[in-house]
Amino acid sequence: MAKITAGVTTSHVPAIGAALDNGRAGEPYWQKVFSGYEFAKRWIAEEKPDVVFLVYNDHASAFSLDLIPTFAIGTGERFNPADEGWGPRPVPGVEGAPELAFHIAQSLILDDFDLTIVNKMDVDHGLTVPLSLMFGQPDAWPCKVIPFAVNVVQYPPPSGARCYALGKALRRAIESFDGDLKVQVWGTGGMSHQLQGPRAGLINAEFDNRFLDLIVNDPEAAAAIPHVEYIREAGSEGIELVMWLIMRGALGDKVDQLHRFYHVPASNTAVGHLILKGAA
Amino acid sequence: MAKITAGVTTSHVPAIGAALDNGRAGEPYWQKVFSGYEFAKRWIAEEKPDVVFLVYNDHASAFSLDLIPTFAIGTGERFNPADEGWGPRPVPGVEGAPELAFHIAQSLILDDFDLTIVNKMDVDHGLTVPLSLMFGQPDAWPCKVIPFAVNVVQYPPPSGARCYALGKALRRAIESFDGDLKVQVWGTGGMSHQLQGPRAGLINAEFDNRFLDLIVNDPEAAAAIPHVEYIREAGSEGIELVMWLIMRGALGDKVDQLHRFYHVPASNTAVGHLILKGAA
Amino acid sequence: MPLEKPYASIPGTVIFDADQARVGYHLNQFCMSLMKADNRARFKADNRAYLDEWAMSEEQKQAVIARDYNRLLALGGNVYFLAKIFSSDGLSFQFAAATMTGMSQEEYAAMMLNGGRSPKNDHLLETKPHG
Amino acid sequence: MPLEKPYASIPGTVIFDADQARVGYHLNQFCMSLMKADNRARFKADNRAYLDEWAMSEEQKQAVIARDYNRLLALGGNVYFLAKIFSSDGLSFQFAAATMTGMSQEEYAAMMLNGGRSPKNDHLLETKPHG
Ligand SMILES: [Fe+3]
Ligand SMILES: [Fe+3]
Repeated sequence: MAKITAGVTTSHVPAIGAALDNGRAGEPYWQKVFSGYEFAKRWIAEEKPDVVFLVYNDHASAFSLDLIPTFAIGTGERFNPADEGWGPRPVPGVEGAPELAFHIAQSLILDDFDLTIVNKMDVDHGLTVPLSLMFGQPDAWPCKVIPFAVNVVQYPPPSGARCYALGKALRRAIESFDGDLKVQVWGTGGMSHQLQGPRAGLINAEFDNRFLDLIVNDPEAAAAIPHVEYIREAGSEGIELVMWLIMRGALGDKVDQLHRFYHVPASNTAVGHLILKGAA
Repeated sequence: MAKITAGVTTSHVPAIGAALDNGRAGEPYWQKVFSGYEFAKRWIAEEKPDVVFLVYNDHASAFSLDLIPTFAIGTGERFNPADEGWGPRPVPGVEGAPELAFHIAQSLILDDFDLTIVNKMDVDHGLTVPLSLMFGQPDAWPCKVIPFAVNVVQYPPPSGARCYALGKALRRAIESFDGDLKVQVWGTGGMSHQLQGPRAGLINAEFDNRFLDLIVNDPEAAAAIPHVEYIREAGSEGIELVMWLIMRGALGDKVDQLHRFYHVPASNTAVGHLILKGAA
Repeated sequence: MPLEKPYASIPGTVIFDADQARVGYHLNQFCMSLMKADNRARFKADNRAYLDEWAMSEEQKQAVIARDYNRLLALGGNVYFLAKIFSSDGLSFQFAAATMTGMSQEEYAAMMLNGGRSPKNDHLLETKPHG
Repeated sequence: MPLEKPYASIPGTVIFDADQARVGYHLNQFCMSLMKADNRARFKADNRAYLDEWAMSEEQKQAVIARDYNRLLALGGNVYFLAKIFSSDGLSFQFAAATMTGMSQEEYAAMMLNGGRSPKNDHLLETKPHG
């Protein structure tokens, strides 16, 4: 039987990827960001997950306005880094886990989640930057990845409560898979940021830290936060944080926090990072 | 305020479109089919709906296996007939209703339905054959259409109960639209048919007529029918009938039946057709 | 516990579920390619050469060439995708459905005019292995 | 009753909702086209000529040429789509964000290093009309 062995949350700021790709990771500005992931790198080298179910959002890369899925699950064999306008990131391609992904898709649809099944798409920084943060710069990613893209670009995204409920259904789906796999669920994006308008540059460390507390200890309360509160408190793009609730829903009621990191700034954004395990 | 003025169900057999397009509608075989729609044509000429919310399924025309949305709402300005392998049907293009469609999309997503928003797609016989049956062969369709495509090709489709719940939410969405519009909801596809394997040609008139009864008088019972029962009783493609439940959910608890028609065969399929109004 | 397949016992029927979709992916995408006229022309000119452009199994390619639709269903084909093959051949859905039942098109059409196949006769299919 | 917009009172912020998506459709699809190198080259060679290929309003075209991002947001642009414009110009997200606030990139970067803009200062934006 497949098992969910841990949950990870992390920001997926594109500038982090650019810093790595352009050899600027050693600069003091970026060193402050990467230092927060030293623990994660040692930890995941020992954990050796077989599959990462990676919740992220596409940023007008794979999906234009022609077609906007609320929830898209990647069931393909392979996903290539997207060309986001300056050529694809020089990182490995992503190997999918089609058998498990199709199983999850079937299970979630029968559980009343109206997924879009995607066999072919490119994956942008939303997916590849978290892999870089957790695994560094290997020649190939050391595990398979199921991309799970959530619409947070066109309003309205799914509610936090919907994402949390989906996480719970995801746990049932993964645990009913007939295969001895260690699966991690990652929730990416956030924390507070606004990339647009006169209010650009908004950072709300108080909100972010309260959200980190809630995600760990009171996920029901985190799931109850309405869209407008994310936008007001965490900025128009801070609404990406709803994606963390899918990870949290998949972990069960009580969790142990193995690691927590919070830092401002990375480009326009606050960086938040958690490693959680279901409590024994 | 927009109002749902009626519901229509009808099969969308491609051979019906071919019969019309090739001038064979007068043949006795097809006359038996078209005679069942004489009432509908007179009725709809008086009803003059402004918009039809048309629930159908794509048959590997707009959506390949690359991307399969469970529920896709068409929010575009215009949709052209698909080339399904023998050139597009010689019927008018379909004018969308973007303002209402976006309103419905927003409302349904906030109501926890995980829609895919589609601005650009071609529409196949699943959508155009019902228009032909109801409106004949005009130079332009006399109303706007919001295409709503449901996956029934890759198993599992959404459950009947999910479709029925979506219909109820659709009613709330339409009735909250600020605009004086008469909106009809059509549920298409079915009735019993199986297009594949040694069991092809399956027709179950008993099941179909019971389903027609339930749709009118006991939609909760119809919504409780599990996928496997559709497949066993109504054939592998008979599962399209779940789409009728979206129409039914949108009409409210009690309805008056204005018209009912059932006929076998049209090509491989049973033809079923209802016109319903919410009871006063 | 894998997902249940409550439909597995229905005779003469292949449900296009996740397992079928996985094995049939390239087969179905090949079918989809036949919606373009120039692809149809290349396929017609040389079935084998066109099929060799696709990451399909040898079994799938042979079944396409033989137009063995029951075999194609068993190998992951979905009927709405397979329809692009017989449409390219200029053949109707009723023709294709008939071949899958082992009847002639005339026999099949007559059965439909008589009200179609009854699900009460499903047991007659049990002895006809398919796929 | 139309859908509520509980976010409408948040200053300095345009939410890319259904209304914005409708008016911004062609603008955003134009932006998306800049993901291809040859489109970028044609756009760079002649902004106006390239824009005239798109069913955009004159106002939208002018705002693209002026790189007036606040105006583009008001006219239905979404920031992830607009990013294709400043990426084509070789400019960073931080540069573009700074221009929307009316600060220089240096001022803006300094604000970020100091912990960013506090939502407690939202009232300071009330007097800065945008879009
Ligand atoms: Fe993001
Ligand atoms: Fe159909």
